[in-house]
Amino acid sequence: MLTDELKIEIYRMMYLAQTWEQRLLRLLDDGLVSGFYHAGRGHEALEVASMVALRDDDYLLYDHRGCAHMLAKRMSMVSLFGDFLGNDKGSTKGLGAGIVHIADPDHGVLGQSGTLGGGHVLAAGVGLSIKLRKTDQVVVNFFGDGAANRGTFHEGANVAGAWKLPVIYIVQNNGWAISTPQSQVTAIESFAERAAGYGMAGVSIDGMDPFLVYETMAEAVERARGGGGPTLLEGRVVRFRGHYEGDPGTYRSKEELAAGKDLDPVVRTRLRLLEDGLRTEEELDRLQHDVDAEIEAALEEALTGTVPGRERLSEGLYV
Amino acid sequence: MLTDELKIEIYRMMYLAQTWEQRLLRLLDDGLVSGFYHAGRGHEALEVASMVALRDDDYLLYDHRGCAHMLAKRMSMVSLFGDFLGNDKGSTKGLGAGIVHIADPDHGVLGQSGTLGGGHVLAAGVGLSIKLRKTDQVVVNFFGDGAANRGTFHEGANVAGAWKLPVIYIVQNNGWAISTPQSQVTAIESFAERAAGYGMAGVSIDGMDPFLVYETMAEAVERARGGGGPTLLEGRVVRFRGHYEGDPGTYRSKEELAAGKDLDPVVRTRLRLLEDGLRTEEELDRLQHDVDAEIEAALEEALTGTVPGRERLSEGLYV
Amino acid sequence: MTTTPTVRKLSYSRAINEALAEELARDERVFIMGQDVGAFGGAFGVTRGLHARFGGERVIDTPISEMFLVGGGVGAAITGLRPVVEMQYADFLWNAGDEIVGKMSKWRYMHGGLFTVPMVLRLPEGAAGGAGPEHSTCPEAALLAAAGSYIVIPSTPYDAKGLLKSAIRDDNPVAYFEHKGMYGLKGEVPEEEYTIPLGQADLKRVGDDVSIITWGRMVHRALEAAETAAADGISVEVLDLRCLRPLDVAAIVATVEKTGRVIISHEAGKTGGGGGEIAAIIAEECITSLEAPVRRICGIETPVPQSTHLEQYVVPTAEDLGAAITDIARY
Amino acid sequence: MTTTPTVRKLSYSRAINEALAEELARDERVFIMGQDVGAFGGAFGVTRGLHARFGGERVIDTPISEMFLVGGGVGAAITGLRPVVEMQYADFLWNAGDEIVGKMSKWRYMHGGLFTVPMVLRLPEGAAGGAGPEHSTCPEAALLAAAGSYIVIPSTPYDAKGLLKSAIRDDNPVAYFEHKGMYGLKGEVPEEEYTIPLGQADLKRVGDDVSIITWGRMVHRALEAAETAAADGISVEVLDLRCLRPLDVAAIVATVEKTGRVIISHEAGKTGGGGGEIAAIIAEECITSLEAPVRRICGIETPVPQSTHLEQYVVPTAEDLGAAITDIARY
Ligand SMILES: Cc1ncc(C[n+]2csc(CCOP(=O)(O)OP(=O)(O)O)c2C)c(N)n1
Ligand SMILES: Cc1ncc(C[n+]2csc(CCOP(=O)(O)OP(=O)(O)O)c2C)c(N)n1
Ligand SMILES: [Mg+2]
Ligand SMILES: [Mg+2]
Repeated sequence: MLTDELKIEIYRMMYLAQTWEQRLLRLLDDGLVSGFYHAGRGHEALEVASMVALRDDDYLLYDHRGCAHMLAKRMSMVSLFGDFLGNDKGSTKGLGAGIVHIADPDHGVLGQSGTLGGGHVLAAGVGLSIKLRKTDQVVVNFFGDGAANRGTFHEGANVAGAWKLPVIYIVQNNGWAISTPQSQVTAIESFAERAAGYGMAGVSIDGMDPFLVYETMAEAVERARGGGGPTLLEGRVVRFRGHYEGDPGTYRSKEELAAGKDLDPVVRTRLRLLEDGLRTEEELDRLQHDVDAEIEAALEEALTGTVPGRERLSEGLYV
Repeated sequence: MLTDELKIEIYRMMYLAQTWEQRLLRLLDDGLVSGFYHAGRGHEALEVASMVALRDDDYLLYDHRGCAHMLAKRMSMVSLFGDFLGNDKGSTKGLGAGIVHIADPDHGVLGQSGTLGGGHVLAAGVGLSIKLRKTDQVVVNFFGDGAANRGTFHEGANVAGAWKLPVIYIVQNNGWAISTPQSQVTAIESFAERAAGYGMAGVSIDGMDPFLVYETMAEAVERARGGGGPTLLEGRVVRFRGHYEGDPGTYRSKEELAAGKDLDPVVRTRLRLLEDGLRTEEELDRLQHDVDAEIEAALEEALTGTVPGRERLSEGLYV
Repeated sequence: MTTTPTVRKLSYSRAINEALAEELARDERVFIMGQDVGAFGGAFGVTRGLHARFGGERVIDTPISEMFLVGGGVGAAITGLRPVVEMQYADFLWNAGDEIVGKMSKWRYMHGGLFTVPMVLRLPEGAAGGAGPEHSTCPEAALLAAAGSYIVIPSTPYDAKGLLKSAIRDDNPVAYFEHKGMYGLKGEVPEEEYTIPLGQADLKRVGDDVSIITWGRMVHRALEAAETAAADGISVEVLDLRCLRPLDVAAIVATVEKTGRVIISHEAGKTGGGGGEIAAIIAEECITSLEAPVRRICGIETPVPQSTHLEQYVVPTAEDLGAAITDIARY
Repeated sequence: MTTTPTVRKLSYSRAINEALAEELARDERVFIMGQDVGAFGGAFGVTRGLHARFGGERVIDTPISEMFLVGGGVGAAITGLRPVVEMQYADFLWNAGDEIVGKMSKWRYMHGGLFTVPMVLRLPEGAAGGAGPEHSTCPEAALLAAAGSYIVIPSTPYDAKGLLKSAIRDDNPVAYFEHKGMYGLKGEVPEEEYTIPLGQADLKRVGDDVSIITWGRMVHRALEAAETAAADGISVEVLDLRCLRPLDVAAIVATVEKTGRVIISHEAGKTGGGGGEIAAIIAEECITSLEAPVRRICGIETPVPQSTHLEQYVVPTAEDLGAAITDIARY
């Protein structure tokens, strides 16, 4: 049930994800963080609210679009910063590092396949594992409209449907795969149209509305835990920034982008909380202020980490 | 249009395919033909009638289930026998040999991927080639209910739908992949349910009825030639024999098999032609007798072929 | 007086089956999946009886979805299970290339060692009976660069059982290649439980003049050739590597230092087969012990033809090896 | 008096772009497909401008479907077109393993030579800027066993252009590896049209004492090390193989016979990298010319870490090569 407290928590986490990412981008600008980053700005509602509907022992295979899902799955911010800084404060102790290979077994964060869509089949295997171990966990696999067209989806979804596995496939449909619009490479409007072909529940929703996301997700989770099988949940979202930092994004019209930004889930959710009288301006300001402080504290600690030396290059290769 | 003459031709070709295969099985028994053979008995209506709806310059990527599609695409029986005998009368001059890698560019027979489902993406590429070359050819890709679950299907079908390519995917649904029933590995009843997810026309028909197959196929071909895009055509068929010769087939109940054999497309089509007064018993007997003679003549010629020597082992590897 | 234990003979296929049965019984986290591995017993009958004994949740029939087979195995392995995945043919590893090389082999390393991936991929390989270019290869060398995974290739029923049990118990992923042409091969397999550590080569025959370094089915042709050579007074040592990773470099160096004349032999084509790696190690580590150039006696460098008539020319024979032995011994 | 032609300098990336443009213009059967290769110009900008000039039917944006990219390319190639397929990263060849090894490489052979498969796979490879384990490898050796396909790895803008034009015109399939870290590298490229035959190694530096056999980006580190060694009085020859298939065995043998001291160097990890094959050929063909053991100076044997801090240790440096040169020269 979507209680008022949950609504506040969802807002808090969305604000946190947005602000955390802003801070990360400053580290990037300062040259402290290396490598590719695919900002999640605009995807906060979908990534946060869906994760809030999970338990700690549920599994997550995240995607490359920002870190909101990981944050909402309760990964430590220190670890996340540490991963980007490539130091031993990170979840992977500076060995993996960067968004692609962050992980946190204690919170069910299983990592990511850098070849997009690799998670589709892993997720089905995790679902099978849950079924064989007879727990009531669920596994969530995030991916974009682009990665939805990898053949791995077909194989994973088919098995998940046939064996009624507790898998939730969340497609973050922002309409673009780098510079390629969905319409140019896919005949259908909504990927949810593909669910029936696998005997899966399929639903397409406004992914900019966190409360709708939460409720849809809660249903999918209940179905999965109850043995009712997998769900393909499409959230229609907007990617506010370039594909990666540095992408000029000239392929997308200014109008399209502006219209998308009008739907800012963080801004609009704050307004909703105010309108519904759940919190006052001051209360939300204080909440945000606390989050800001939390982020700074986490960063400060993460910055004390040490980068691993050359001698650790092969660490973790074999048991 | 399905004229009376076409009906007779379809029957003739089905009878030919069945008899040709019987003859091949005798060669197998005699130890003259080596290797794996997956008999097509029971699939004649689907394989023959669909191919009769094509032109010589249309393309075929066949599957491993018998040879009726190749025969109906007008491949020479001498070549086919030669391929199984592994001699220079074969289409591949004894170098490929066996059902897996028969080919005939003059009749659009492009070959087969021995890894099942490999043809799904090749077919999409052939469709793209037709579109780019601006001809009005079509390409047909055959596969079974088992191979339908390869990820290649997703990638090929998605592109075919998105770009409206002239591809016809024909799934020969006999309900079994070797010993594994469809229901155990797939949630849906009909693979045609997957078509909509790719923006493809999808249709599931009785694949034991050659005239229905022809008419459905003719529609799909017309759509494809006219730029209307791909079709997923499922024919429900019955595999009369084991998966391969030598398969005891104990996983399938006697009742299921007996019920299937009652639907014998060759036997029932003959009856229909008689009932509809298109031909008399004698006329059909004569037709069959002529076909028998044709087959024997072809085999006789094929048997005069020479098996390639060791020195030809690497022939055709590079241009 | 001690009684000699009766020596039991088992086929290679039964030895694998027994290893699977014992590990399924020993550890409830172990399960098998693959195409037709259930009641049907697998395309080559290797899993026969296991479905009846352990049920459909331990021995699972899958769809024709090789990417799921391997990737799903990884998913199960990182969440507490120990999958043994059967590919119907080893050649199909290419159908799940990224799952094997990018996921199974790298998941642990690239996630900072936070997970283990205890899984075994069973890969029936080799030319046998006209299965053609896509069902006849010995692709073990394709995984040489896939650090993170072990590569095991047993040549006898004894090795097959002992190595498979170790592979299943190992916390690293293992690609286990079994030659289809050896399934019927019989050999001694003790009643008592045993395991063989991964990474130890085995001297299948001791000799002084020439070393054949080999693995998989070629071991038997090497032994045959060694027998023939013995009649001509040439003493041949046959080193069965058994694993390409972990690789027993010490055993390679030892045999080279002993005989100074080396033939490397495998069924896969010479170029890009595992023999290049072995030859390179010799050229680096013990070249000064050589009395003759290294020779590779390997399969043809073309896809394997479908026709059984041509297929017979694909794999080196004991005679091919015999000629090489005579040659190199004279050098 | 003849005027010296003005020498034009182009980047590696522009040289590839020019080759593509010229071949698109020359032969209407040639087309390009890949992810974001259209108006966006490709993930690394290599196809920039081609969409504007040749239109969306010659330069095609595809979905994220690597099996279609390669398998679809094969379908187009056997029906009369000449696709040039761009994979966004060379590592993704594993996502289309069967399409490359089983279809692109084997289709012609296994169908009795009835078809040709004239296609080029462009594969941006190598460690550059923290792209991690799945976007940084040099997997060219994975195709060594895939007889039927050629393997081309240019190291300079001149070679990149000339070899790509030959690859596109060749009726055999070609896997063409271009190192991401070289896209910005400038070099002389004539205005006039030229091609470079596939299968000819190139002596990038002539020397007497030590040979470095190498390819791809390592050529430059080898040249740098050679320069340094020259100051110490060691004369180093640098042989750029340029192609692993067709392989210029004669050039390998010639340089070994000349210097007797060989270092093989590539960016990929030593085990399972192409260097094993080269070392094996030397051990077979010209071992008696060697004055010292062969040495392989190669990348680390782990997946490439994501962190740029660790990534810098992955690829051998000119200093690593320098140390090996000093060592081997003294042997
Ligand atoms: C198998 C594979 N192909 C291509 C890429 C390169 N790539 C990285 S992100 C991306 C676009 C992804 O688009 P989408 O899935 O819609 O996610 P979004 O970036 O829009 O969130 C591509 C093509 C990859 N990482 N893996
Ligand atoms: C990629 C791949 N996986 C597995 C096989 C082994 N195999 C050959 S036929 C077959 C069953 C095919 O079933 P289906 O597609 O339904 O066709 P049918 O035999 O019923 O006509 C299998 C699993 C293969 N050839 N290729
Ligand atoms: Mg997207
Ligand atoms: Mg079937």
